[in-house]
This record gives sequence, structure tokens and C-alpha cells, in this order.
Amino acid sequence: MNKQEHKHISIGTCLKVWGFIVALVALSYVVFLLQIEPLWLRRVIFIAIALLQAVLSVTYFMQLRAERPGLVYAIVPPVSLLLALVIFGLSEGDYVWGVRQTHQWLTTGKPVIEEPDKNGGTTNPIEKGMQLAQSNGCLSCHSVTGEKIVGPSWKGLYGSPQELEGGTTVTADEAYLKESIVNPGAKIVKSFPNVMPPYKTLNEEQLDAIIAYIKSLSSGGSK
Amino acid sequence: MQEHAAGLPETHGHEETHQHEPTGFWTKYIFSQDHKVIAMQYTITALLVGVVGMVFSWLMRLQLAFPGQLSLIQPDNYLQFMTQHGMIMVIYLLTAFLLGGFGNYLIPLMIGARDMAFPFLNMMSYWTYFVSVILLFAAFIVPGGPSGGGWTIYPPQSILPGASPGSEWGIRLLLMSLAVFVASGTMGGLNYVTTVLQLRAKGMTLMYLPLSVWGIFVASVLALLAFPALFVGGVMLLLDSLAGTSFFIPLVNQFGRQLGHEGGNPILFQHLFWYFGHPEVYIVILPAMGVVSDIIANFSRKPIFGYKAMVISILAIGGLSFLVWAHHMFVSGMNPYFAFWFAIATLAVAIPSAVKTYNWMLTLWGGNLWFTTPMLYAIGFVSTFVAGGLTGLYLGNTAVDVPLTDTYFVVAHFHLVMGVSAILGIFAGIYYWFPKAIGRMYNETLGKLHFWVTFVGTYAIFFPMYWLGAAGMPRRYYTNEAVTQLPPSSHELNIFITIAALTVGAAQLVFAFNLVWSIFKGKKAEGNPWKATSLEWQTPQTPPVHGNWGPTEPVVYRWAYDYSVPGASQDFTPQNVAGGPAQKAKASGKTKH
Amino acid sequence: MEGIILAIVLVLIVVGTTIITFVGPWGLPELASNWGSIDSMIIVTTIVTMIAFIAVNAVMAYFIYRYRHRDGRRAVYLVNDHRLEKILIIVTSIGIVFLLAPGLFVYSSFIQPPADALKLEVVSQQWAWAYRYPGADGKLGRSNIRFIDAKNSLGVDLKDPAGQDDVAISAGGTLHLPVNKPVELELRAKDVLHSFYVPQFRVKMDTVPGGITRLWFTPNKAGTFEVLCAELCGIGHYKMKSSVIVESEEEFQKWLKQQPTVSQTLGTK
Amino acid sequence: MEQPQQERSGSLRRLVADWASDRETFRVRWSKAMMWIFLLGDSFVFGSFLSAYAATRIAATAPWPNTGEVFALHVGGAEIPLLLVAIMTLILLSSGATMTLAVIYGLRHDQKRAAMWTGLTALLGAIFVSLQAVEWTNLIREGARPWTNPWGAPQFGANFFMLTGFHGMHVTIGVLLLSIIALRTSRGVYEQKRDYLSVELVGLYWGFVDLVWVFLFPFFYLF
Repeated sequence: MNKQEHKHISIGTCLKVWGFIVALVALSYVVFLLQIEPLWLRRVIFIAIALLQAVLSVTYFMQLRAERPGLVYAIVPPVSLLLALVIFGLSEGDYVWGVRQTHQWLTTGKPVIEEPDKNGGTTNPIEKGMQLAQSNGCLSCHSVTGEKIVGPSWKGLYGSPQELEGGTTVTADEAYLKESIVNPGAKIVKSFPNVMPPYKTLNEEQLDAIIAYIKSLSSGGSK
Repeated sequence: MQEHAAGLPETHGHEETHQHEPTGFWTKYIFSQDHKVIAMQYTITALLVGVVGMVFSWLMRLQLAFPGQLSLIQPDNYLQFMTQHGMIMVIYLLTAFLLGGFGNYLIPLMIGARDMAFPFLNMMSYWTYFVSVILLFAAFIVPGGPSGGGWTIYPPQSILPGASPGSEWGIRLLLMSLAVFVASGTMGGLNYVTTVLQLRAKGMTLMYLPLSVWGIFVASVLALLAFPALFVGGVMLLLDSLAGTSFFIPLVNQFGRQLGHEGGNPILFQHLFWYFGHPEVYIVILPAMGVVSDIIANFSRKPIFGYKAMVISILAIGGLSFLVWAHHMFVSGMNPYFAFWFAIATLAVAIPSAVKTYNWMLTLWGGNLWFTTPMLYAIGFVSTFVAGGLTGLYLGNTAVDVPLTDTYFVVAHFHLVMGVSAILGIFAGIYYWFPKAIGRMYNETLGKLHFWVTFVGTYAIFFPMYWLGAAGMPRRYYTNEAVTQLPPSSHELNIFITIAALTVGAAQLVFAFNLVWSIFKGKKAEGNPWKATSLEWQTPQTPPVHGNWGPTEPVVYRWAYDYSVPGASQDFTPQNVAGGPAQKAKASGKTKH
Repeated sequence: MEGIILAIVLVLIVVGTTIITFVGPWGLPELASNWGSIDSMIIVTTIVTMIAFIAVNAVMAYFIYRYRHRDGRRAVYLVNDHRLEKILIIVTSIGIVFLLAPGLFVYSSFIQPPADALKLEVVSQQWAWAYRYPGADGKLGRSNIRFIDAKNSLGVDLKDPAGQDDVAISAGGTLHLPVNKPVELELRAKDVLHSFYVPQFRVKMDTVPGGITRLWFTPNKAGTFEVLCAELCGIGHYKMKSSVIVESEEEFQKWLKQQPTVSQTLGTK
Repeated sequence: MEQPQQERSGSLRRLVADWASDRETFRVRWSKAMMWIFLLGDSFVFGSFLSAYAATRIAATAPWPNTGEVFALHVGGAEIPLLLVAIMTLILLSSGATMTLAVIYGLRHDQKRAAMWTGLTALLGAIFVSLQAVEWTNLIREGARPWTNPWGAPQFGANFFMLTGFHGMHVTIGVLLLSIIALRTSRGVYEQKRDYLSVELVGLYWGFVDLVWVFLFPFFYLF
């Protein structure tokens, strides 16, 4: 009992450490205010101060020095290794940054060209619909050949009866197609997954164009 | 007590476990703080969850064998089954069972404690786990269903609407469930680690511990240090999904629409995930290794060969597990030069693993092998562990990993080395400790039937997947008919695998029946049916009652492996027996006979 | 009795799997690129691991048979054998170094594309592959996700003169490659992770949105191969396929000339 | 095992003695051992957070905001960079010292002083959390959100809210614990048991909360 108590810090030490830590906080703030150059030196100072504060805090405030070495050596090494983890995070982030710099695939800033005509300049609604279907990724899931990809194929879709989940049947007319683009979850065709995202950004004219394109893929459509 | 260093506070002691035995039904079976009851709760919950995971694997296998003939299984369902199967098996079954079930039951009994250090925390750990299971299954009733993003839930795919099923509420619930599971695992892990370090019986040094305790102990430490990374990755992914932050999602253009994210890095999630994910593999396999070591030693009637090497191997595997995570990411697009280090560290893990395998085999050498069901399972474990572990030499070696990763080769590798092996270890443990935990014997014939079908069946399921993977069949494909360059016979191989999987599944009915029947109708078991040395077999009552040890706590005089000591009257000398021929040699620190 | 059965089963498993591994119809598809070194690594690793697999199971089967329970016999009290342990550790370490060292050499050539490689771009999206060739000047123009629209589906920066003569093969198209010429692919992703994988070329690499990954190989057999996506990318993952046609240099150039350039399709100059 | 003798010999011998002993490895109270192990695990949470922060910050495609300007405080017409944060740091690190005093008095069974210093620590913690709330409000008012901010990379806001939010949560929990324990100390609960373990435990936790801030302050604000 005595031995353990003996090793706990005294009030005097505690106050001294307190003063020292306050001075360190003030020092790091002053270094920040003065914006000491170069940047790396400033950062080294910050890290050195932080480590010093951490050591003081663990040793005196958390009183690790009063504990037995068995505990000290179980706690300190793994925690110190966390710094290596942060350094790993930095180096991996730096690699990604380097890739982005050399390729500018994703650099920020406004497009350097004028916003192009979203309709691609054409006035033929079927052709416009085809472009929209391509650019909006519709054709990733809806084939135009009759093949089943993820969603129902558009070939022969327009005007055909579609059996829905739950047994009812609906005719794929304009209203149904429009609803299915804007709110795909409303009526799900049987044996297809409910996964299509709602395309609420398309305007009326664009919707009409896409539907015109779908129509053109049916024998009854105008091609 | 008198040997303790001076300076221990006077109030120190084991008073915290000196509680009166609970009497009511609720305190005895539901909100019990007894480690044995909590272990049972963990065991039963994990096994039930595991059944769900197994059913998902059947559905996947049926789809792969008979593509297009089961209209019930659509591509989105398939991905959901796959994701939930992986999550359930790795986390909610294996981790929970091995740490929560075996850990809870074995640690206090094997180290000679009356209970865990913090019984209330232990109870909270189980109920937190229960909540995480509820959250996991809650994903089945939300719109969009559970997540289908793969058990690795890589962003952006797992959280972009329309990419995979359940990418909105399914994944959010899954992440919340994981966070709750991390909380549960932390509570449990703290308990296990503190208990092993602080509550050992008089005379029980760390180097006298049975290897089961070593495995569970190191796994618990790994859990405490690895789960934080999953938690952090999960929180950031949840924020990306819910709050629209861009930790992991860069500027993307999905289905022709530019989404609002900007500047995130998807590979960062993979680092965080595997920083957790690789130690997680060892969290699962280390306890199983420990259990198998104890069972092999017992039924060989021999000390485990090279105990010290076994302990050092466990520690080395545990330590290395934090330095190898990016070997899952050789083709992920991370800095390619990191791969050199990760390949070297990964193949270094092979050395302690090989040491363990050699030591298991050398334990068999010169033994007097007794082929009970647990022993059969333990030997099965060694065989499947080798069959799966050796292919780690392909996948850890960067250049060889490039063509094989993300194919069925990987599926075969990790199923054999950590799925099947861990499950065989679990079965070995269940049969081995059944008499102690229940007080009755299981049916040996049914147990052996269960073993033969399971062991041969798992080889039939997973070994052919190596061939399919080498032939170029990618993982996570809804149907392998999509890969036209595969030889036509690979389809027949898939049907074969499915039949094997269903057979192994059916064999688990035998196991379930055996368990239930034996609990009620099994032959009464004696206290130490296997003539084992470790402490859990020396309890005054079988099954042990609250407080484990009766009025006096056990005192330990020797290690857990004094089988067939020359000159001793029986072929086993329990740890709490003083004197005898071999004790001097042990006490003076010599390990040679 | 169980001991004898278990020994026989272990031996049967080892013999069966070994035979099928070497003579079965399932194995690596025929190599069609320069990565024979990876194939040799796989073969060497297979031989080493198969020896270990057979040895462990056979020795175990023998021990199981030899030391099965007999009444009245007592097991040997063997605690350790440091010499044997050391020998085993050394043998294992040598085996591992033997596998690892050449593997690292192969890997270092895998991440260093040759300078004269034909550079082209692979763009992945859910769930299709698109490609872009550098055109006459041999340089790929800059591109950016922000520039993607209905016609410019690869987001080529039209202000960059290097991009004007690029040849873009939009999603769903076929990749053509000249035979016996090293190719360096710059892999990009528009939306989620994908992975470019051609089993016959033995190489694969993930495509990462917001970054670039690279992959190089020299196709050395003419023919048509299947491009697969090897990284889970959503519901259509298994459908995300494309073809790569490896043909002679002349045929390749002829085909390339027929393709419209970016400035032709987008009408810019 | 003749402990007293080994006690006097070098720390390595004592380390070995700890790990080779029976019964207990650390020779501290169970809950104290658990608290140390918990803090070890928790340090990995913050280590992972800092590592992820390092990776996202350095790879960001937009420039990182100047923290001096973002966190400036208006004092009498002048803008003093980071003043509020510096004050917060001073308060939190000082509370580490007051907590240590509380622990020391607790070990001396000085009930009144232990209660007083614990209460003061809780008060300082509460002030810290309130100042953080002020800082959050200021930032939100100026348009910072987790997904965007007016000054540059969106990862800035995301990391800011996540890191300070998690640390603030720890502080809040600490304040609650401290208040309860201050109350119980002043009522003499621990004096009756002749055991101030709870004060020691919360002292350890509070030291850890300090320690995390020692690193958050330079890495997030000063860098």
C-alpha cells in the first residue's frame, strides 16, 4: 500500500506539470500566430510539442509511471504504433493525390468548354431519345435486342402487356413508361428486381424523346 | 495471495464474484450474469443465425447449378444472399461463437476463476450482440431489402442507389448492426482479456495456460485492436450514405448523372476494412487452433509437442496480422510499391502456421490415438487447414495473386482455411465439452456419421473451386454461364459442388438431432470422461454450478499437458494435482523430457 | 477401426485431388500474352504446395494408422525436440523464400510498363466497357468526369489538342489490339469499382473512380477473348463483358482508321 | 517467486516477473486493468480516424481551407485566428491537472477536496463542450456542412464534424461521469467504502480524452 502511494505524484509535481503544459499550449499557439516558415519546420514543432504534452499527460496525469512495467509495456508500444498508421494514411493519400495531379481526371474547377447542348443538337426525337438513353445509362440495363439484362428489354416493349409483381397486368403505354422512368418503384414487372434509380432530372421534352425511341423499337412503332 | 507484490490495495480480491446464486427464471436463464449461461446464449444465438447463413449458401449454390431454372432467385437476390451469407458466417456466427461461446465458457473454467471479471458487462455484451443480430435481420423488411454489396461492402458500389440492392436502408442497417456488434465485441473482449490477465488461479502462470485459452486470449486482443478500424470505416461510410459526405466517393457519373460527391477515395475504405478484416480472419482461426491443440493432445494421450513454439506462433500470427492487410488489395489500385512489403509479411505468416501444423502432427507421433468424434474433427481441422492454408502461398505472392484474385480460387482458399476449418474446430469443441456443459454424453455413432459427411463433403465442395478459379471463373457471378471460355465440364462440376453442399447441409440435421436428443436422453456423463488434465474437467459438479469451484478455489501445480508421464500411475495428471514425477522438471523450466 | 478408415480417407483425398489437379479438364486457360512468367510461378507454387499437402496428409495418415489406440500401450512423453523444430522451420523458410523471391521479380516487371507500349484507355461504367485510342499523335487527350454528356460519353476535354484525334469506342464496343506489341492500359471508372480481367492474358486490375490504375501486357496470340469484370460492381456485374480481338498490326491499323475520331463525332475542330 | 527482491532489481526483471507471475499480470485492480485496456482499444478508434483524416485531406481535389481564417474570433473589430480553439485547448488540458489533483486527494481520503476538484473538472469539461457548441454554431451559420463548405475541400467539413463530434461525445460522457462521481464523493459514498477507485478510473478516462485533444489540436487546427 505504502509503496504504491509513494509512487503517486505529489501536488507540487502536478502543479508544475500543469504550468508546463499551459506553457506548451501557449508556445504552439504563438508558433501558429507567427506563421514560422518553412511550413515543415512549423509542423515538426507542433508534432514535437504534441508528443511532449502526450508524454507528460500520460506519465503524470494518467500516472502511468506509478504502474508496473508489465502494464506500461503492454500499453505504450501499441499506442505508439498508431503514429505509423497515421503516416501510412498520409503516404497512401499522397499517392492518390499524385495520380490525380498527373491525370487531372478529377481535378476541380469548372468545365473549360461551354455547357454543350444536352440534346446533342439533333431535332429528331427518336435520335435524341437514343442519345439520351445512351448518356443516361439506360442501355446498361435495358437491351434493344430483346436480351434480358437487368431490366426488361425495350425491343417490342411499347404497347405490350406486362405482368406485374402481384399478378396484375398493365399495358406498356406512354403513361406507364413515363411513370416507370420518373418513379420506377411504382409498378415492378414480375421477375425483375426493383433497383432502378428514379430519373427525376429529365424534363418533359427529354422524357418524350426517350419514349419515342422506345416506341421505335416496337413493330407497332414508327421507324 | 501472500506471494503478491506488496502494494496491492487491501480491498483487492475476488469479492466481485462472490454473489449468491440467482434463483428466479429471469435472472437464471435470461439476464444471467453467469459466464456459463451467457456462453450458452451466445452459442444458441450464433448457431441459429448460422443456420440462416447456411440456407443462403444453398440458395446461391442452387442458382449456380441450375441457372435460370429457379425464377425465385434474381440477380439482386443472389447478391443479397451472398452478402448476408458472408457477413453472418464471418461475424455473427464464427466471431460470436468462438469468442462469445467458447471464450465465455472456457476462460473462467480453464484458468480456475469463479466467473468473468465483470459479469454484468458480460451480460451486456450478449444482449448488445442480440441487438446487432436484430438489426441485421431488420434489413430484410426495409424497402430495398438487405445490402447486396458483398461482405466487403466496398464503396461506392455498396451505397450508390441503383448499383446494388439494398444500397440505401439495407446497407445503413448493416453498418449500424456492425457498429453495435463492435460495441458488443469490445465489452466481451475487455472481459476476456482482463479475466485471463488478472483472474488466474493460484499457480496458474501464463505458460501453464491451455492453448485454448491462449488462442481465445490473443483473438480477443486482436478484436479489441482491429474492430476500431471497422467501426471508423463503418461510421464514415454511413456518413457518406446518410449525410452526403465524400470520404470514399469521388466525383462520379452514374447512369449518366453526375452525383454530388467530390474528391473522396474508395481505396481508403478498403484499407480500413482490411485493417480490420485481416486480423478478423485470425480472430476466427486462433481460438479454433487452440481448441484443436487441446483435443489432439488429449486423445493422443501425449503432451502437445512444442508448447512454447505453439504459444510463440499464436503471438506471432496475431502480431503479423496487423502488418499484412493490404495483401487483399494487390490489384485494388493502391500504391503498387506497397505490395512488396505486404507480400513479404504475408508469406512470413506461413512460418508460424507451418510450425503449428508440424506440432499437431508430431503430437500424434508415438501417441495412443483415441478416435472419438472430437478427435476426428480435430484431425479434419488440420487437414482442411493445410488444404486451405497452402494456397495462401499463391495469394500472398503478389505476382501469382494477380490472375487468381477475385476468382473462385480465393473463395476456395478462405472457405477452407477459415470457414471450414473454424467450423470443424467448433464442432470438435462442441462434442468435446458437451459432457461437461450438459452433464450427458452425446451419441457417438451419430457424431461420427456427422463427421464423415461433413469432412468429406466440405472437401468435395471447396476443393473443386480451386480448379474453377484457375480456369477463370470470377467470384460473385450470378451465373457462370456468363463466362463462355470456361470448359463445358465446369458446369457439371458446379452441379457436383451444389449436390455436395446440400448433402453437407442435410448432415447438419443429424448434428442438431444428436444435440437435442442427447441434452434430454443422453447417457449421464462423469466429471472427466476424456481423462483430461485441464482445470475445467476438475470441477466438483458436472455441469459446473454457479461459482464453478465450490468452497475452495483450485490451485495449479503443472501445465495442462501432463499426459502419459513416465512413472505416473495413470496416463494423465490433472493440473491441480501436486507432486508426481514430471513436476520437478516442469517447475524448473525445462521443457525437454 | 476409425483410425484405419480415416487414414484411408485422407490418402484417397490427397490422391484424388492431386490427380484431378494435374490431369483434370479444369485449369488455367491457354496463355495468350507475355505473362508466361506468372504461369511458371503458378506451376512452381503448385508443385511446392502439392508436395507439402501430400506430405502432411500422408504423414498424418501414417501416424493415425500406426499409433491408433491399442489396449495396454502407453504414449511417449515427448515434450519438445528443439533440433527437429529448428530443421522444420529452416526447411519451411527456405521453401517460402524460394517461392517469394522470383514472385517479387515478376511483380516488379508487372508494375513497370515498357516505354514503347501502346497506351490506351479503358473506361468502365455500370455495366459496360468503353475504350479510347490515342490516334495519330500517339497521345491520349485529357478527360474529366465533368465533361461527360450525351455525345461525349468519355468526358474528353475538347480544349486539349491531343484529344482531337483520339478514337473513342463507346460503351459496349470491342477492344482491338495488335499482336506482339506491348499494350499499356490506363484504367478509369465512371461510377464504381470494376476490374479489367482477361483470363488468357493472366492479368487483372481494378478500375477506381477518382483515380487511374494501369496494367500492361503483350498479347501474343491472335484471336478473340472475353473481357470480364472481376470486382463486384452491382446487379449487372456478371453481365459486364466485352470482347478483345487480337489481330495483326495491319488489320489493327486498318480497323483503327475506319473508326471516327473525337473531333469527327463531336464536330469540333 | 520472491517478489520483494525482484521488486528492487531493474525494470526489465520486474517486467519479466509480471508476465511470469501466476494469478495477476498487472497487479492492479481489475477495473483499472480493464480501463487501461479499454483506452488502448479506444486509442485505435482515434488512430484510425486520424489516419483516415490524413488520407482524405492530402488526397482532396480542392484546396484545404486555411484554419486560421475559418476559426478566427472577432475581438473588438480585429480577427484573431484560432483564439477560441486555443482557449478550449487550455481549458481541457488544465482540466487534466484538476482531475489529477482530485485523484491525489482521493488517494489521501480527503473527501472534501476530492469532491471539489472532481466537480471543478466536470465544470471545465462542460465549458469545453459549450465552447465547442459555439464553434459548431458559428461554422454552421457560415455555411459549413458535412458535405460542403464555403472555403474549399468538402472533406474539411466532413472531417471537422466527425473528429470533433466524436471527441466531443467522449467529453460529454466524461462530464456526466465526473458529475455523478463528484456527487457521490461529496456524499461520502467512497469514504464509507474507504475506496476511491471510481475517482481513479474516471481520472484515467479523462486523461485519455485530454490525450486525444493533444493530437487533434495540432493535426486538425494548427496544420
